[in-house]
Amino acid sequence: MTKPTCEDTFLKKRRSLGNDYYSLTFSPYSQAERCRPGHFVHLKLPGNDVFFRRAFSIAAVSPSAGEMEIIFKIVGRGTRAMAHLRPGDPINLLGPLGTPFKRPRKREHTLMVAGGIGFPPLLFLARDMISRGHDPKRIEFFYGGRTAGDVIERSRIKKLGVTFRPVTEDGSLGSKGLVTVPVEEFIENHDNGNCRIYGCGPEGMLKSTNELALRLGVPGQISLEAPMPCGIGVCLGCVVPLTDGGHARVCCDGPVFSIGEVAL
Amino acid sequence: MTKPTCEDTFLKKRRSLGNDYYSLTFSPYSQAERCRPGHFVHLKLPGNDVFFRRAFSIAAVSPSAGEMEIIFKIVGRGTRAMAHLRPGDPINLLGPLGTPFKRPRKREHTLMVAGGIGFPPLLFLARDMISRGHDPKRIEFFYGGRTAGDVIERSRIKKLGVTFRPVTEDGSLGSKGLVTVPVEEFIENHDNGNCRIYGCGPEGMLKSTNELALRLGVPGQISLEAPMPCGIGVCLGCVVPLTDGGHARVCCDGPVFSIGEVAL
Amino acid sequence: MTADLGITIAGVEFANPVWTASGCCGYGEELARVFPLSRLGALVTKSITLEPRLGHPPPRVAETSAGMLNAIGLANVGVESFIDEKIPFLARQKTRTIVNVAGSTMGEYIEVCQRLNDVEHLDMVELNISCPNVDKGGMQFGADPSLTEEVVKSVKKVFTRPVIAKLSPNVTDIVEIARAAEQGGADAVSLINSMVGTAVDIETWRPRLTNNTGGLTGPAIKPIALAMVSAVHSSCRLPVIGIGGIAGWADAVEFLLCGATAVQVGTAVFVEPEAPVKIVRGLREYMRRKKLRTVNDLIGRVRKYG
Amino acid sequence: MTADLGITIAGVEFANPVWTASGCCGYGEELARVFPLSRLGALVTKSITLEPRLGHPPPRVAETSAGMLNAIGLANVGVESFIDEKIPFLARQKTRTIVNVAGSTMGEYIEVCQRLNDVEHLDMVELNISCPNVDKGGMQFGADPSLTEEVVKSVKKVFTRPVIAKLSPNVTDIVEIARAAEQGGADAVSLINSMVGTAVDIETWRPRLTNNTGGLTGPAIKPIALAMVSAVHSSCRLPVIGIGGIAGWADAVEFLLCGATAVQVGTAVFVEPEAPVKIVRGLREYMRRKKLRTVNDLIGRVRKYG
Ligand SMILES: Cc1cc2nc3c(=O)[nH]c(=O)nc-3n(C[C@H](O)[C@H](O)[C@H](O)COP(=O)(O)OP(=O)(O)OC[C@H]3O[C@@H](n4cnc5c(N)ncnc54)[C@H](O)[C@@H]3O)c2cc1C
Ligand SMILES: Cc1cc2nc3c(=O)[nH]c(=O)nc-3n(C[C@H](O)[C@H](O)[C@H](O)COP(=O)(O)OP(=O)(O)OC[C@H]3O[C@@H](n4cnc5c(N)ncnc54)[C@H](O)[C@@H]3O)c2cc1C
Ligand SMILES: Cc1cc2nc3c(=O)[nH]c(=O)nc-3n(C[C@H](O)[C@H](O)[C@H](O)COP(=O)(O)O)c2cc1C
Ligand SMILES: Cc1cc2nc3c(=O)[nH]c(=O)nc-3n(C[C@H](O)[C@H](O)[C@H](O)COP(=O)(O)O)c2cc1C
Ligand code: FES
Ligand code: FES
Repeated sequence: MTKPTCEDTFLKKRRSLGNDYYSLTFSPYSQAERCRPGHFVHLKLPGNDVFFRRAFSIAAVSPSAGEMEIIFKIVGRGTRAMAHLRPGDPINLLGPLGTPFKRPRKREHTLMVAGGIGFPPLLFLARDMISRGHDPKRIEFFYGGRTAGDVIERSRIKKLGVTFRPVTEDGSLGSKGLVTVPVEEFIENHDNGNCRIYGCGPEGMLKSTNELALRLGVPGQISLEAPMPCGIGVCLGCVVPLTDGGHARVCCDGPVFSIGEVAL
Repeated sequence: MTKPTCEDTFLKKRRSLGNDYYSLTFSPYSQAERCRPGHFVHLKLPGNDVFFRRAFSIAAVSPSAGEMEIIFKIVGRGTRAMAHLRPGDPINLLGPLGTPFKRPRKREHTLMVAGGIGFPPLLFLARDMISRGHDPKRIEFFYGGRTAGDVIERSRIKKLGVTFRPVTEDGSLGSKGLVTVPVEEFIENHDNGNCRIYGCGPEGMLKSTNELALRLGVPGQISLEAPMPCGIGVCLGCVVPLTDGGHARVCCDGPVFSIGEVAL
Repeated sequence: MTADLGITIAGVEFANPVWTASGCCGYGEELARVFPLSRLGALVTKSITLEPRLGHPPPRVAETSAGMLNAIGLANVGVESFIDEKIPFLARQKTRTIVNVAGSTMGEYIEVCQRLNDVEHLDMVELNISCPNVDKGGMQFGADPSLTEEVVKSVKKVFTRPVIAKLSPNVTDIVEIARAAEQGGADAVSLINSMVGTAVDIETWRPRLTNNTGGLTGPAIKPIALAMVSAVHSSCRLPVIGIGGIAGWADAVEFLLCGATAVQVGTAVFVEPEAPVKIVRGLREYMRRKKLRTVNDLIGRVRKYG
Repeated sequence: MTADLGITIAGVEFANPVWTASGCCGYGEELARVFPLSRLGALVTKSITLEPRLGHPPPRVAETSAGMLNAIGLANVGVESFIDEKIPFLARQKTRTIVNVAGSTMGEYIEVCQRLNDVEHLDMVELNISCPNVDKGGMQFGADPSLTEEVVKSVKKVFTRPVIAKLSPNVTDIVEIARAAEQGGADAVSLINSMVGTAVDIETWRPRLTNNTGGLTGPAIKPIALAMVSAVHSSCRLPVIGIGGIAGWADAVEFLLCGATAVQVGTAVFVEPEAPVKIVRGLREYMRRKKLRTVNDLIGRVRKYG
């Protein structure tokens, strides 16, 4: 776990990405440099009205500009309030929090398995890898959604030079069906020992990804969500059961866990 | 008591008047036409964070434009949040509420005794009287404050053509001292039977005004404040003791009371 | 399919399960200026005592986090004026009238209810044995099972229509009190009344209420009220009327799921006078969406973990 | 003039009256990453039981209006691991350590405290006889005056340093329980623990906690806690440690005025991990502005209406 700071920053830019998705960029954020893919920030809306902080994976940082970006979807009261924030509004951020992803080896095929609002940390991971000399071509960016509108920031992903593989349940974009199907196909057509999988998305998708990785013997990690009162490991409210019978705190033992570690 | 409505309107204009005073104009307000001087609106800030509504006297209306204006000073959480409202923000208004002022007769000397944030309903009253043919010259607008900065909207008051009589405790504007002193002087120099007093302001000022009016035999009314959970008369939280031993609800039996009616 | 919002308690039919709570709607006159009272399942009056009461001196309300404190102190017109001046208005309204009764002594409860028994256009009484804001009576009754049983039993002898016992949350075991009310012959229990609380002005070092303490109400206390409703529903056969922090239709659904047959809306009326009407509308919409035909399809249907 | 924030309870000196509450600061390690624990008057550990406990399955927290529900279920590492793995870290911190102890039986409280008695660098124990989230023990003790007296008395026999009894608000008369703790030999009482509450998901009809009910905490319950602190302070000679909904320095001042000698900050730490530090700072500033030299100039100084 990283040493977090609790600081007031300001909304610098707000982009509507359609379908209730938004991107918010905060600046100045003193921790931008220390943020790693898989880290998240715990965001406090002013007042008691949205009582808990809300957790959001870091989608991008610009250490030079002191900027940090999150991408989210409106799903409830907190995210609705966030969508109404305006540039200049102050926001308190606690972060960076959590244990980040471990990067794959350079020669490995990296399979990003993103679903819905699970894509932001994988975007950060892909970009970070590339900046560290990974070959974008060896990054397979599987991105599933119900429909085309759920697969957001497509041009941004493509611009990275990764192999972008959109999948939609209704077939309105990319291949039709669940995202795990083409993932499985890919692994079957490649050396599983040379693949590494990174998953983030809805529970069902993570469950399938975890099972499929275990079954096919592909190592990797998944990033989980849980209700998070504190985000720093003191409340024990965010635990998930582990396969070894114990509990782990998603906020600091995770949110990134190894394939097979969590009893999903 | 008037039949109130509970409606969503929008902030149209926000003016900063210095010294933590603000003017907010709301539109469209369907009740603009029905608002009378002394009426107030009960304003709900979004969410539970400022739990009760907040009461504000109506300072001005423009029925043709469907606009209604309030003027307030930042004194706590609610008013601080209100000062941060931006044009276009939605606001829920319950109103018009309360029992308005009774207008004086046309030949009477009207003594407005305003203190601090007590001036808005008297501004409305003066303007309403003039629009109904009262001679502005017979309206003496006494307006007291700690210092010049507390006597706001001076040019607006002067433009009405009334006799504007600012009074400040530090002498930085108008005569020096408490506002009740020149009021008493005025009454002593005129026929008390032909004077009528209207007071609104801090408790101490209202107390002196009430006493002085009783002592000098000048009829009139004062407008009170009280904590107001409901504003419509159902909670019994806003009561003030009456001189007859009973209680009256400020929100619907008032906020305007006759001189001598309330045990201040 | 339209949802049927009607419910029946002790043989009395209500158009819907959304009522206004005692002390939060006066005697109906003011609220009727905001919406037609026929929209309510029932209106529960401010507590009525034998003699008129002025209540505590101001300040007697204070704002808190997602709630409020009040120490009104049972200010009311007294039973005679109530019957003469308030009942005629209520009788003209197309809603059920429930008269809330309070007293400092057993005898006062009995006398007031005796007087009310002669009044037509009054569907039930609700016994406030749980007011935290008076020195004598009130909460004392509601904190003691035998006093609770006795006051209900005595009132049942003089008042021939259904009697609701309104319970205090300021007790170790509300189920015990509910059972005592059942034992005494109550036709229903309503819960909760307000929780004892206080607040202090840190500039003047004065309590924010002249009564020093008051009753906490509003959304802040909803989880407490809900747990008590659930507990009483699980261990007592009486219909339960849920009260405490209900501000929107979703809150009402939670109470119904936990076993309330009806709900009362209190503090929320202050913040949004049309809240009860909106709750009725939202409940109807919810039932339609969930394909529920009657309110019974919701009552007590929470799927507790085993 | 600088204000002296120091206080003394049962002969133990604390640098300031602002502590973190049990279950809201773990065993100190995580919070020490946010601020130096030396800023705290004391740190109260998560409840320790004889054996390690996993606690209840998730979900075990839920957000409410200005508060939260939790049913963690006393998850902890057990007394042995606590002593081996957690005490060494705490011993290095320049703050007072208070170990909160919980048990399902009288014997468990005694055994845990016996083990803790051998541990240096531990200033007091706080007996959690008020946890609403376990089937056995916990709240049962704290709701019964004689059990309260007995558990305190037994622990005092085996633990030679001061003992705080942490009281439950889910009782009819908390003063009675406080007096029982006093009778048993407690050196102080702390109050309140959480209030029993629940919440239901209206889409799934499931309680929001697998334990069905949980403990309500946060600003929502502050007025209740404050009234109880005031009542206990007025009728019991023990030092009172105030807990419940304290989020800012002004809240702490209210508790001190109502008679608390120290306060504990719980839920607020989740929302703002630096809350305790800000409270210390705000309190110092307030005392300076009010020209108060010591915390004693505040304790119990509320000017109640007569
Ligand atoms: C580590 C982490 C990273 C996340 N990253 C992102 C992201 O990049 N983009 C994004 O859109 N969303 C992300 N989420 C989910 C995001 O936190 C929720 O969508 C958000 O909290 C919803 O808030 P709300 O008020 O709109 O919804 P509501 O449903 O009204 O409120 C959420 C409430 O439910 C609780 N809760 C219950 N289950 C969960 C859960 N699975 N996750 C979070 N809170 C829960 C919360 O504690 C909170 O009290 C992340 C969550 C976690 C834990
Ligand atoms: C009928 C009426 C008309 C008013 N007209 C104006 C106006 O035109 N301009 C203006 O600036 N102010 C006016 N006020 C006062 C205004 O309502 C308060 O300044 C405002 O409520 C302060 O809110 P706050 O959250 O900023 O202050 P806080 O002090 O943080 O909160 C106010 C809280 O204190 C309670 N309270 C206690 N005493 C009073 C009191 N005397 N008045 C109001 N609330 C009180 C409220 O119920 C509320 O809970 C009027 C008040 C009333 C009753
Ligand atoms: C200002 C006020 C006055 C009240 N007066 C009474 C009363 O006279 N009799 C009574 O039984 N309950 C009274 N109550 C309690 C309410 O009826 C209700 O039980 C309580 O407020 C909880 O519901 P709520 O959270 O929806 O307000 C009063 C509550 C408030 C806020
Ligand atoms: C998540 C959580 C866990 C808690 N665990 C414990 C505990 O283990 N032992 C205990 O005595 N109190 C426990 N408490 C109660 C707190 O110590 C405190 O009494 C209560 O939260 C009220 O204070 P607050 O409103 O400041 O949170 C816990 C509270 C919370 C929110
Ligand atoms: S959110 Fe509190 S321990 Fe993880
Ligand atoms: S504010 Fe409720 S009666 Fe006046």
